[in-house]
Amino acid sequence: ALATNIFERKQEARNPFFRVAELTDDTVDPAIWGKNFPLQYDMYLRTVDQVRTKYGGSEAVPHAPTQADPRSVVAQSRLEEDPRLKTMWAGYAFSKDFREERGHAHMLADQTFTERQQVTKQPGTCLHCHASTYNVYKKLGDGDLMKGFDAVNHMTYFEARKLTEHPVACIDCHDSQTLQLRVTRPAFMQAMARMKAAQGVQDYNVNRDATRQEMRSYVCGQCHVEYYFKGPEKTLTYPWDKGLKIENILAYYDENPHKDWTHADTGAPVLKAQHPEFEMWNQGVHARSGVSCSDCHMPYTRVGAQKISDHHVRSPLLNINRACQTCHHFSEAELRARAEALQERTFRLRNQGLDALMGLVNDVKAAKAAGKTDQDLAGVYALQRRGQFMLDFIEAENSMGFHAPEEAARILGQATNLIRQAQILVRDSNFKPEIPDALPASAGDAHAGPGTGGKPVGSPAEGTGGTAH
Amino acid sequence: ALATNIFERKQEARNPFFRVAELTDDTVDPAIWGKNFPLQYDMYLRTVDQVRTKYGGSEAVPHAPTQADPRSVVAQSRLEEDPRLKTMWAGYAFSKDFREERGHAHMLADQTFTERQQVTKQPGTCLHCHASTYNVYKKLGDGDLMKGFDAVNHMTYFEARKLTEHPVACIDCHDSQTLQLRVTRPAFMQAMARMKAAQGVQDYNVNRDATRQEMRSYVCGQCHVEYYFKGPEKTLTYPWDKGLKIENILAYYDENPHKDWTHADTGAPVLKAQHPEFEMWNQGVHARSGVSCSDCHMPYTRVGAQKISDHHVRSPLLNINRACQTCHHFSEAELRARAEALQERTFRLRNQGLDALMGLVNDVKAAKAAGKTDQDLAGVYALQRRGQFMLDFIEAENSMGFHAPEEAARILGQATNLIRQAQILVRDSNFKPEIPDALPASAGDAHAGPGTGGKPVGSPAEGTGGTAH
Amino acid sequence: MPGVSRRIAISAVALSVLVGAAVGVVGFTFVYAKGSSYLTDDPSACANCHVMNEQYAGWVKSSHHGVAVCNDCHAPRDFLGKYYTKALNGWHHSVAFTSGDFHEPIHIGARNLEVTESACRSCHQDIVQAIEPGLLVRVSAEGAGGSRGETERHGGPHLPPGDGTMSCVRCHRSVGHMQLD
Ligand code: HEC
Ligand code: HEC
Ligand code: HEC
Ligand code: HEC
Ligand code: HEC
Ligand code: HEC
Ligand code: HEC
Ligand code: HEC
Ligand code: HEC
Ligand code: HEC
Ligand code: HEC
Ligand code: HEC
Ligand code: HEC
Ligand code: HEC
Ligand SMILES: [Ca+2]
Ligand SMILES: [Ca+2]
Repeated sequence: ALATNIFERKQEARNPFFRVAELTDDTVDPAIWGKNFPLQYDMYLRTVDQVRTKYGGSEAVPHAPTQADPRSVVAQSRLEEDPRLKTMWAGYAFSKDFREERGHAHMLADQTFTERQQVTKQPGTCLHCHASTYNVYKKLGDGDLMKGFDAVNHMTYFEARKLTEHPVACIDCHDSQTLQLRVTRPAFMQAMARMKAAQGVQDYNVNRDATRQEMRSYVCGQCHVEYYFKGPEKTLTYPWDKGLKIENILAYYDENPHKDWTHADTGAPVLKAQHPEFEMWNQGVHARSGVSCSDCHMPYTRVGAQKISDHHVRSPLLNINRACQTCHHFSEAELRARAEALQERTFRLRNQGLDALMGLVNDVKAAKAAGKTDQDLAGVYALQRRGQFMLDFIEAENSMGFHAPEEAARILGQATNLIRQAQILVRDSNFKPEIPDALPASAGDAHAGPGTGGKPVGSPAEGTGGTAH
Repeated sequence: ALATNIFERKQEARNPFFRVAELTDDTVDPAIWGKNFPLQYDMYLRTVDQVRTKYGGSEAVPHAPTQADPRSVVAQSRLEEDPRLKTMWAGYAFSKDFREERGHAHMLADQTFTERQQVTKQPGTCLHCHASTYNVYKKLGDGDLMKGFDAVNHMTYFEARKLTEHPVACIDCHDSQTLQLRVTRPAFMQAMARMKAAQGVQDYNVNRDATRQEMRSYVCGQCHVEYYFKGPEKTLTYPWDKGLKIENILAYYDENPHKDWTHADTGAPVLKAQHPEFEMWNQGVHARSGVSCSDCHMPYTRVGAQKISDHHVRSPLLNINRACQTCHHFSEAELRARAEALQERTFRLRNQGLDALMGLVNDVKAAKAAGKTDQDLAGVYALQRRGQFMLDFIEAENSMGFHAPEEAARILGQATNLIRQAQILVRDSNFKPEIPDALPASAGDAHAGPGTGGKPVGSPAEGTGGTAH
Repeated sequence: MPGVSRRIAISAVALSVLVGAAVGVVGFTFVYAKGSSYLTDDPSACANCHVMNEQYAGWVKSSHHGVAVCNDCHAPRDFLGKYYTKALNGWHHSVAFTSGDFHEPIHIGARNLEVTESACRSCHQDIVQAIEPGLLVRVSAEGAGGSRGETERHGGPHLPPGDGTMSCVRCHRSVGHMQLD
């Protein structure tokens, strides 16, 4: 048995996969891809699993299926866990239903059946990040992704919904012939091109110009980002024209006036922040060191003699030995403790920010009851808008600060400062608030492009950037 | 010539130190030690140098010698650089003179001639950290350090000043026979023993129980710490009975009521924080990874065929290749940029905190002018006391956040929250402030003892802590 | 811990096979897996096992590529120790590899790290002499004539701890294997 085992391993090592099925650029169904790549496919299927970590993962909560929502299991409600969130989002669909996110297998169902669909009419645009849409765009655009994207954006959600049946699938991340990574999402391609242009790089084409290591994050950055629907066409847009830092994004929303909704309790025109994992990761020391999303969320895993990428995308804290210990030579318990110590600090600052916001909302309600008008409160609204967006930015980011701990703490520290000042201003219209130094929009990012800064000394050149010494 | 050269080097290497002078436990003068250890001595002398970094080092500012202050060169005035500090310390000696600290060679002169000596009568206690006092204590205590320490504490500064003529010297850090590190400062020995006792370790004796790696930080932790003068005896005390975190220290000052002074503009009973490098380092990821002060501030340096500790103690950012690059394989420029990115975030949060404090001071002045009494303002004072101490803690810490970036950001974020709430409370006595969750004092430190947490997997056992796997 | 017991079980089975003189099969395993590679100093012999590939690749990029092979750092200097360590490691690794049951990523254990640490010291004797307090004790006591008594009278605050040596790998983790850290 010993001998056979070694023999098998040697075989495996030499012959990583067998071409059983014919794959083309139109093969959407991952089960067909799975015939050639059964290991990746099996792992991919496991994204249905739900396991909780201290601040992440998700919990499987039983749900009695109804006509409107046939799911028998959902993730825990964040609104029930922390009712302050309802007040933050008062008047917006998020205050009706907002849950912890879970694995990729659920993305299409969770979007279809969220109660948010029942309280607002959503556009087809939504599908960009919750389904396998590459082939939908290609087909509707007659081979032109951008045209197909426009077409879907113009549909209603439920019209568009009929065109797709899979969550993100192999074809959305891979070329069918080479299995190389590729970006398939129009909003990301356009946003990157605009940002690069502002940095002086003309005509940037992510699929042509990005390195392999960059692609290992860009495929995720297609969806795990802050976004809004621009104009009447509801074009899905990432507000990165000035860079990825929060100050750049706030400057963008100042120049392209936009509000997501009017706060029901205060009347302020406010913004909702959504899952800026890509933006925050980019401000952290891991991105600076060239560590990609896939390095932690899809770490190499030995299966027999092969090393493959773990397609069970999930919290790295459920898989510390592969996700972290390749780089960090500390015990699992110690690494978990380090991550949680960073998260706990973020959590405390988030909580103080939310407390401040609750105070402000009550103050404004009282002021309005006492006769203050929207005009009297314009200054207060401006502070609420900026402060609340900064707070929500970290609240919405799903790593509880881990992706860039000091940046998360800085943003939360400044958010609280803004909100508390709004509370002063409600009481004292002579008060002169200080807006913590908004970066000049031109300052852009700390480093030229996501994940390229700071190569190790003597690392082999990889297309971009030389070795400084 | 080549052959001789190599021969000489081998000789040097095999017999690195020649015993030229006889050293005893009473040899204070470093020049005598320097006969046996000329390389270390030469480097030690270079701590007179002054070079500025973005947030540290120091600048050599010419000074016209006077009778009261014969120094011809001083460091830049921090009060001139940032006049907000004068307001923070209004009514306290620090508002008269506070300069950037510089190298060890200057410590005795800088303490003797600071203008702070002219506005307050200081006790002999001060010398504990600014001079070679081991032999002074030993002599006055007839061999008993603690007794000698008490005796000096009871003197006036200028009486005690006559007993010593050197800044910190070889004998203060080293045993004269073995050159081993040792702790010679009573306040540190006592504070560590009290803290360890609270953690359940009885009868802790730092010179007996600490590992060599711990000693490489403890020798610095004797002076680079928060302190106060306790009781009428002016006993130098480090407030660590409950642990090293700021919440532990605040809890200590609550239980052992103490104020450093009464704020001149507001009337609040406030505390001054001083250089808590040891405490903050202890909250950072470097301490957790077992990286000591000496590793960065006295990195090994090759001199001829020997490798010795750089006794030119200074900013590591002036020596990045030795101080950082053995562990971090990134270019110097990149490492500097990383450190400065962390420092810049801290600096921004510090600035918003100081701005808030300036606002509060003005608010309280106005309220008093309008007739508010100390009693009316008791709640405001409590918030000022806590918030200002937290702000000053990071301001006084000399790495601009580098030693523990997220912790620095957390503290500053919470400090601003407290100060802004004080501003609300001045205006609205019905306002109910939220004190960001003060740690239960029992929570103690993130890890059992400074610098012991998180040994690398498979690191050789070193007395404390096993290898988790 | 099912993992551990499985490993012990396999180990036991393997042993009994050995003892039971089923030499043919084991011999085959040993030869086929190039078990004899343990007896040479050739680094590519280690890399025979694909699980050693990463370390091999790291070694190729490392500063010591030209000056030290695996065994210079991972086997003790003396002949007996060398073959004892090799036998022990060889046996461990074969069992671990075959059962596929070991912690990944592989991290060096305390015992092997001590072997490596003493390898550093042995090659770099000259340059690191100055930083070890033990040595300082010796030098100053040797030259000092009567000063040892002096020390005892004045009582240095503490005696040099036996284990007070400096770990090289704490700072020079990547001399043998260049890596991102
Ligand atoms: C250095 C490792 C690392 C990198 C690189 C990284 N992450 Fe994470 N990520 C984490 C950790 C740790 C958490 C916290 C998980 C938890 O709390 O359970 C996390 C959390 C998340 C979560 C929430 C997961 C959950 O369990 O709820 C998402 C989504 C996420 N990351 C996406 C990304 C994306 C997209 C990128 C790249 C733009 C990225 N991450 C880069 C380590 C990393
Ligand atoms: C730019 C990409 C993107 C777009 C566009 C997008 N989502 Fe999502 N959505 C995500 C990501 C990434 C997550 C997981 C992270 C999270 O929950 O924060 C998510 C999570 C969710 C969840 C599960 C968590 C929760 O909020 O309860 C729901 C439901 C959801 N989205 C609905 C929608 C709806 C409805 C729309 C359209 C209005 C939409 N999404 C548009 C990327 C997107
Ligand atoms: C097509 C859009 C899309 C792409 C591409 C995408 N994600 Fe997601 N991701 C989502 C959505 C939507 C969810 C939330 C699903 C839900 O809650 O139903 C999600 C959830 C997650 C989670 C949360 C799992 C949990 O247990 O909480 C992680 C982690 C994650 N994604 C990481 C990644 C990484 C890493 C990549 C790239 C390798 C990536 N995602 C690519 C849309 C995407
Ligand atoms: C959310 C993005 C995403 C999806 C969906 C996805 N993959 Fe991957 N896949 C990756 C990434 C990232 C890599 C690493 C590629 C690299 O480093 O070049 C990868 C690598 C691979 C590889 C190369 C070997 C390896 O494991 O590293 C194969 C084969 C593969 N995937 C097959 C599949 C199959 C089959 C599916 C569908 C069942 C699938 N992938 C779905 C992101 C994805
Ligand atoms: C591919 C390599 C790589 C992976 C994978 C990786 N890290 Fe890191 N990590 C780094 C580098 C590089 C740094 C920057 C410091 C340095 O140069 O050592 C770092 C820094 C850190 C820090 C210190 C940052 C701070 O803000 O205090 C922590 C904590 C950390 N990592 C935890 C983790 C955890 C937990 C995981 C797994 C979820 C992980 N890392 C995965 C390479 C990695
Ligand atoms: C990982 C490296 C590292 C460790 C460990 C470390 N420091 Fe520092 N220290 C720094 C850096 C970097 C700075 C910022 C220097 C600057 O801004 O020029 C600094 C600044 C300082 C300063 C101000 C220096 C100046 O130039 O003005 C002092 C004093 C200091 N540290 C003392 C300590 C003490 C005491 C310890 C241990 C308790 C310690 N440090 C541990 C890296 C370190
Ligand atoms: C617990 C140790 C300790 C004690 C006691 C102490 N100092 Fe210091 N002192 C330091 C350290 C460490 C520095 C350098 C770090 C800094 O400046 O923040 C310093 C710096 C200084 C400086 C130069 C920077 C400045 O503040 O202008 C002066 C002057 C000074 N001390 C005066 C005094 C006086 C006067 C006393 C007594 C009231 C005193 N010190 C007591 C440790 C101490
Ligand atoms: C006896 C008390 C004492 C001890 C022990 C001590 N320091 Fe200091 N240190 C000081 C004082 C006082 C100053 C400020 C001197 C001045 O400004 O005149 C200072 C200044 C410094 C500076 C600032 C240099 C600059 O250019 O700004 C650094 C860095 C530093 N010390 C690090 C250390 C380290 C590392 C150790 C341990 C190896 C240590 N110190 C041990 C009292 C001490
Ligand atoms: C502020 C503390 C401090 C002072 C003052 C000091 N040293 Fe050191 N010295 C150290 C530290 C820390 C080490 C490293 C010790 C270790 O790791 O065991 C060291 C190491 C040494 C060593 C061992 C070899 C080496 O370089 O690592 C010698 C010899 C030495 N010092 C001589 C001196 C002499 C001579 C003086 C006075 C001119 C002096 N020291 C002053 C802190 C100090
Ligand atoms: C003896 C080893 C050692 C030395 C010397 C050292 N570091 Fe580190 N550094 C570490 C370790 C270990 C970590 C934690 C992350 C990890 O495990 O890689 C770390 C983390 C960091 C981080 C990430 C922390 C964060 O909060 O983002 C930065 C930045 C950093 N170091 C910069 C420096 C600089 C600058 C110096 C020199 C002044 C330095 N380090 C000296 C070992 C060291
Ligand atoms: C110059 C010394 C040196 C040489 C040559 C060397 N190693 Fe290592 N090796 C080390 C050190 C040091 C470590 C511990 C690394 C750590 O703790 O991160 C190590 C660790 C390892 C590990 C455990 C993995 C880990 O990261 O802990 C393996 C396996 C290994 N070496 C195999 C080899 C092989 C195979 C070769 C030859 C191709 C080799 N080594 C050559 C010094 C060396
Ligand atoms: C039969 C396959 C195989 C061969 C050949 C092999 N190794 Fe290993 N090695 C392994 C496995 C499997 C492990 C992990 C064992 C464990 O963690 O218990 C390992 C672990 C190690 C470790 C870390 C062990 C520890 O626990 O400290 C070192 C060091 C090492 N190998 C060095 C070498 C050297 C040097 C050679 C060549 C002389 C070599 N290996 C040849 C399979 C092999
Ligand atoms: C077989 C002998 C040998 C062994 C074993 C060995 N080295 Fe070396 N090492 C050398 C030689 C030869 C050089 C290059 C010549 C020189 O400058 O001395 C060198 C260079 C170095 C350098 C300078 C180059 C660099 O990488 O920065 C360091 C540091 C070093 N060794 C540390 C170590 C450590 C730590 C270990 C143990 C893990 C070790 N060495 C094991 C022979 C060895
Ligand atoms: C606290 C960190 C640290 C520890 C522990 C350490 N070193 Fe070093 N070592 C350094 C630094 C920093 C240098 C670079 C000195 C220079 O460039 O002047 C160095 C240089 C060297 C060099 C010479 C490189 C050259 O330029 O030729 C060798 C060899 C070496 N170390 C071996 C060792 C050995 C063997 C040990 C264990 C006994 C060890 N080191 C322990 C930090 C350390
Ligand atoms: Ca989740
Ligand atoms: Ca300084």
